Amino acid sequence: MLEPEAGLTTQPISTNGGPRIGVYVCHCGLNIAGKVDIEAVVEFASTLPDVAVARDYKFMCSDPGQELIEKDLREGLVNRVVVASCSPLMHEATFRRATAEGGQSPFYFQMASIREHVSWVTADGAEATEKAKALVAGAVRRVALHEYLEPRRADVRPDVMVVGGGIAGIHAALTMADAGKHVYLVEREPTIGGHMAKFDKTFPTLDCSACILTPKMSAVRSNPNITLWTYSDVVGVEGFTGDFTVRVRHRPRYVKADLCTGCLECIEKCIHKQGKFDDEWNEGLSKRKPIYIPFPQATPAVVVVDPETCIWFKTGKCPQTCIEACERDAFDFEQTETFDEVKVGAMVLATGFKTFDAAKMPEYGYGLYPNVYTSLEVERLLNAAGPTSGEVELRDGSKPKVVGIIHCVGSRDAKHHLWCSKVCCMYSLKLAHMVKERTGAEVYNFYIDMRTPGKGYEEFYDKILKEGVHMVRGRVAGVTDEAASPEEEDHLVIRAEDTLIGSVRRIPVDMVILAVGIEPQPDAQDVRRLFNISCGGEGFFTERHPKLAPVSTFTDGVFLAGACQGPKDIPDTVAQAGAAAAEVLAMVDRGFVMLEANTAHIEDEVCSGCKTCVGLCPFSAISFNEERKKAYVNEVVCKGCGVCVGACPSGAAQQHLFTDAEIFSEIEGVLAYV
Amino acid sequence: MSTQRYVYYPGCSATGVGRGFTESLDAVFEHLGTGLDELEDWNCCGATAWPSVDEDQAFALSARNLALAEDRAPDDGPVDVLASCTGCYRALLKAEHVLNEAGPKAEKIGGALEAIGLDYEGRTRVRHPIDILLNEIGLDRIREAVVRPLTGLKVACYYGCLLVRPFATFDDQHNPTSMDRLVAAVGAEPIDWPLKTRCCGGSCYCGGPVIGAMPEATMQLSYALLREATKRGADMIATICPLCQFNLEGFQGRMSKRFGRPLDVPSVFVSQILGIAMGIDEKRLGIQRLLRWQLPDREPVPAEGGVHARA
Amino acid sequence: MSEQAREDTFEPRIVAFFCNWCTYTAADLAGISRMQYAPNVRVIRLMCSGRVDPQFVLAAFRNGADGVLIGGCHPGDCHYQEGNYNALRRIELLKQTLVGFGIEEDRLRLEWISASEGDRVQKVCNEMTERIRALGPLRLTTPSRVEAGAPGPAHELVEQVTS
Amino acid sequence: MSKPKVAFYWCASCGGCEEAVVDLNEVVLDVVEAVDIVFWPVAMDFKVSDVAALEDGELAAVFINGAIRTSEQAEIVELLRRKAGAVVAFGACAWLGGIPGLANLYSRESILDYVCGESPSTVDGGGARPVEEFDAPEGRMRLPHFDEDVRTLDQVIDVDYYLPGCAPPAGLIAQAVMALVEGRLPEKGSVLAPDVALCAECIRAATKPEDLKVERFYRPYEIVADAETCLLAQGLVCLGPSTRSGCGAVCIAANMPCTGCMGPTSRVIDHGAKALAAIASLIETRDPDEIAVLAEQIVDPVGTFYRYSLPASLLHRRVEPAPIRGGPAV
Repeated sequence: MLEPEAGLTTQPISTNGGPRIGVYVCHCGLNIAGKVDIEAVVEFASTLPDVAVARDYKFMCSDPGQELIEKDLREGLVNRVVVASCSPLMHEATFRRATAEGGQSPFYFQMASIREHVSWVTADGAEATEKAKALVAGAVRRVALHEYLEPRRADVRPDVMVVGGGIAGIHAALTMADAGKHVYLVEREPTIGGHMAKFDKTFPTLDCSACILTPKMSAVRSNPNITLWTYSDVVGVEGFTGDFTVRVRHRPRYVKADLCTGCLECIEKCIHKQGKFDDEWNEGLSKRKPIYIPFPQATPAVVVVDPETCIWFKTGKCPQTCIEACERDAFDFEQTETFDEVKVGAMVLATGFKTFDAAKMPEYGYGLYPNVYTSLEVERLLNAAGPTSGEVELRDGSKPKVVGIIHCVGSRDAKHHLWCSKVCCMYSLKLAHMVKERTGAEVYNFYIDMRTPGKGYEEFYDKILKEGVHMVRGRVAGVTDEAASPEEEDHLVIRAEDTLIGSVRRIPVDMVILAVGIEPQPDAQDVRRLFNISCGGEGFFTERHPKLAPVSTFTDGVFLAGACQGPKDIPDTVAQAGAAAAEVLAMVDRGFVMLEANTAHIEDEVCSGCKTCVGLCPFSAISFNEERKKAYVNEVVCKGCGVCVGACPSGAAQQHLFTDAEIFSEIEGVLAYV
Repeated sequence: MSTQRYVYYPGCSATGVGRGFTESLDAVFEHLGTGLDELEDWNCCGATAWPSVDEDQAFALSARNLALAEDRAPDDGPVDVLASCTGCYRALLKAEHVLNEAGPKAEKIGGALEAIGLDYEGRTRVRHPIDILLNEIGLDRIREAVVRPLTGLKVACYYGCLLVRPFATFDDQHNPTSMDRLVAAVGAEPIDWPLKTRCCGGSCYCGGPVIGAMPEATMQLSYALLREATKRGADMIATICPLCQFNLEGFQGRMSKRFGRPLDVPSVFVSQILGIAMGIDEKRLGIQRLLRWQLPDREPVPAEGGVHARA
Repeated sequence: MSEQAREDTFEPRIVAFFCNWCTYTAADLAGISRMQYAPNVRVIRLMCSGRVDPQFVLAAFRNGADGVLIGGCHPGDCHYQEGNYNALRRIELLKQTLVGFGIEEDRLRLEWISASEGDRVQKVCNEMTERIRALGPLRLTTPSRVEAGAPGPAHELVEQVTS
Repeated sequence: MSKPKVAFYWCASCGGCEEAVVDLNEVVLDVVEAVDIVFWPVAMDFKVSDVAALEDGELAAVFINGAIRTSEQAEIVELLRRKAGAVVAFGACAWLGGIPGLANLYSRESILDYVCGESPSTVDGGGARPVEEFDAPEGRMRLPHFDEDVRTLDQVIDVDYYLPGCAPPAGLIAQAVMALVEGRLPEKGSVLAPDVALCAECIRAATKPEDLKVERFYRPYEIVADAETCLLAQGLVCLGPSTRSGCGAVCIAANMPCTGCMGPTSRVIDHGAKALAAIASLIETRDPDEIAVLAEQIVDPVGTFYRYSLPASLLHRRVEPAPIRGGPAV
């Protein structure tokens, strides 16, 4: 047995005698009780040292369950609490609150996870019960040593930041700005608008995308509470919830944004008479000049010079007709990157998504056959402001007579992405309708399953069916230009199994549209690290809880909106952006946040001044006092990892809630009895 | 230069009807400074129709070959086992997967091996010779070995069904390009065509499109390949499977009659093409066994400045 | 229970130290996904694998653990930026030290398991349990005040004098 | 008033602790003046029977150095325990096991095999073993039993105080003795040395960088260490940060790294583990292979980190390999 030395134990346990621990074992309905013998665990717990009472209840997290704890505390029966139930990541806050309601420090509490770590993962009931006992014993032994701690509070700065200027970021920014908060909206591209600005119509109502989006974009521009930084990205995040310091880099446009009026005269006068370079905004379907504006309603309406293609940057020899054309003298070819550092209380990440790269499925011929398009390209073709002014044309300028739309490209595919991208069925129906309307073509949709849950979605599907769009249920095997019959000559042929009629079909078409799925941004991992949040295995940002905290992250003060968290259509994205804004407002308006108590500290008299801890702290929270030859932890900066504690060679560094003595006791507890 | 020699599993087809494949591979590997050592005492790979009758027995046949090959490893390290016929390649590879996934199947097969005094530890790596040519020997060494660049020769590379199915170990499952890169390295021009991995009908003929089980289906399938290849100007079809080679070569006359389109296009092993470009004697490459063999009238452009014609 | 009987019914006991952000969350995910695994692993939650003090590992062995598992975030993914690298350094040195103590290397395992890798928790716990089962119980001896030493001459002398 | 009676005894030790008492120089005279030494086998001819004849508790204090390895040592310290008011574990061996404690890296059998057979100085390697009991012309002879392990003093008897060091520094001895004589008794279980690590009194402490990172560890013979810079900063494994002060950092003054003889501070349970944690923290690289290379530069990590504390450590001794079991290796 380990007897911690006198110095290891913490402060006196309570003013009225030693620890009296209450153990509360939760049934969680049958989630725990269906596997673990609750009665046996309660009986076992009552035999453990310092346990005053052991009880069980159907749902400890319910009001009556919490009341059990509060009553025992109020009546002085117990002064420390162990709840054996679900994971602390689920309900630790709930039971800490109950402990505080009962009149004790909320940190006289410890949780044993006998659901996630026991009943849900153990096949055998008897083994599960034994494991539950061990975890309860660990918690009991440790809570006896918990020290009195005051919850820590930190002020929340009033300003907020939104990263990403798609519809999610725009909506979140406007909501918060309307509530009077100052919002920094950071967008990587030269304009806000995101994917939605590229669409022609939106399903299922067929609203014009630009008609509903551009008013919001101009509202962003004109809102005095919003500082809009486009062509900019976040390069550094420091601090913690309520007090983040964010470093933003502004890439040079070579045009002074405050002087440019968006008259576009300079583009007209560029030495390049014609567009020559792939226009990113039109998915490369048209050409732009080295000086350009993404699209007419771009916000801000400020031109950008692309140094990769501009003759001046490449050769230093150009008459610079653009400069001549500018009446406001807005050009500055000497511009370099600039940086801003702002302090904000909370942030919304709305960094969006990327579409699946169709070239990864060579069987569909994207990049091989010119008339195979991605859905995003067709969105641009359909868009009146797009490369063909809204005409659906093949590469040779002709109109397609037969069009095939292949669903689930990259989605629901073990070789690519397992997930359903959620929007493709609906946008494919929309594209089918639009293409048919614009060209009169026969349209075939090839689908695995039709997924149309949502208000008005199934009705939309019904409408498209009635319009005579062909629906073929089956995964497409390939797209080929091999003609097996005269009618296939000079066509693309889609080969698919039609599972509804039970045969393999070859359907000659003029145009193939690949309904590419939604995937995380390629730099999602970098962004995740920057903001210290996590990603699921697929790369979308992970929410704190899939049901109950869908816009929060594991890093307090960082919230999520839109498709960066997972595939979403526009209504869901806007709803989530509103929710994220509401969470931020709740935090900022309250003005403070509660911080974890688990910071490190150094016991002054024991510290030898060896400095082992100083260099280890990733947050520079430890400083060394040269005069006193002692190290000192700034607990406001400390984030509570405990690395210094693990390393301190004389046990002088300790971590609240994770002291050496507490952990030794927990080790002993999980092993000593069972 | 590596002097590594590889364990080679020939199988029945590549020593029988398709022996030109083994001969040409042998010659080409030798020429490139490495070599193939035929696995001693090899037996049937268990492909054919056997897996449909008794899968475990079929796996056990492959497993014996793998166990024998493992003994050939110089030490306790991994050993590459080369199988040229893609039927054998697939059969051995699948058996390897089954054996490496501990489970009742692996146990049963292990028991069968034990009964004949063999043991399989999982050290084999079943690979196809073109994987070795491309990824171990490398295109640079192949380019260096060329003395007769096949400039102007248009080749339809036909991969067949099994090289990339169900396991695509070194090439793209839907658009394989390994053979294309090899023929390009010897100066020929691989044509783009969409039927690289479409079935030739080999699996339903077993005796040819005339006397096989489903002659009509086989004819249809083979014909589609020949038609598409010739339509796109191929002078030659390069294959990597004795069954494909034979199937595409053997019945062109009948198909011409049946479908009313003249067909006369050589179907050869890719290793024969490589060997010709390297100046290896036609006999060593088994060229005489082919029904058709002609390089196009277009005279190859002579090598310039000795870049290809090595001194 | 005799030593032999204990070995015959041997169930490994493994103490795991999981970091709050990745591996503990992954274990929760394994739970939510109802992935069944060996019940032999008892998890102690720390905020970071960098908090693991080599004393904890030894204390676990001393208190009867047959194996110790440490789970942290993947390199580069630490919630505290650097903590897992510190764990890596300590555990590597500790492993080399344990060799000197005659403790098999496999009894101490450090794994990087991200929050999304519930299946990895299942796999690692099962593997570790089976590995420790194969190794058998860790036979630590306890220094005891009643040592088995037979009474010697001094003892007799003392008895004579005091009687 | 009679002077308080004290005793000194040695167990598994080198004799250095006895030297340390003698090294008190003139101070020893003050001690002798103040106390009546009734038992000190290394210096005075008293017999165990003399001790046994004392009343229980009659000795004010006994100072025991050395670890416990034989039945004789155990019996005598048990006897002294009965007779003494206060037992002081004197020196690293008595407190933590010390250098003799490193014998716990070997089994009793392998030690006897070596000593009685394999060692170069054994001429008759016939595997003769000490016989614990045999008949001789003088009568029946008995030898002490050689125990399985080396134990610390408090693993055998209750210990009141600990005097650290190999050997304990003269100043600490004098302070301790005088405190006991004058009845200024500290809390039971105290270690009679400052409860703060050596860096606190190391004159080189100021030269240690705050973010010290080591790219290579050296053994003392491999480099000529700069005489003024922190030895850790020069890549030498110095246990100063994890070892109690009170010695005056004399080894460092001699340009040698601290090897940890003063033992851990009170908040540390396992000296070696904590020393290891602190040393590992200095490693610069994040690459697992490079970390392994650095770890290997610390030759004999058990001997390095547990040089004086193996029997007192959590693991206590080397684990005997388990018998080979059936079952598949995973």
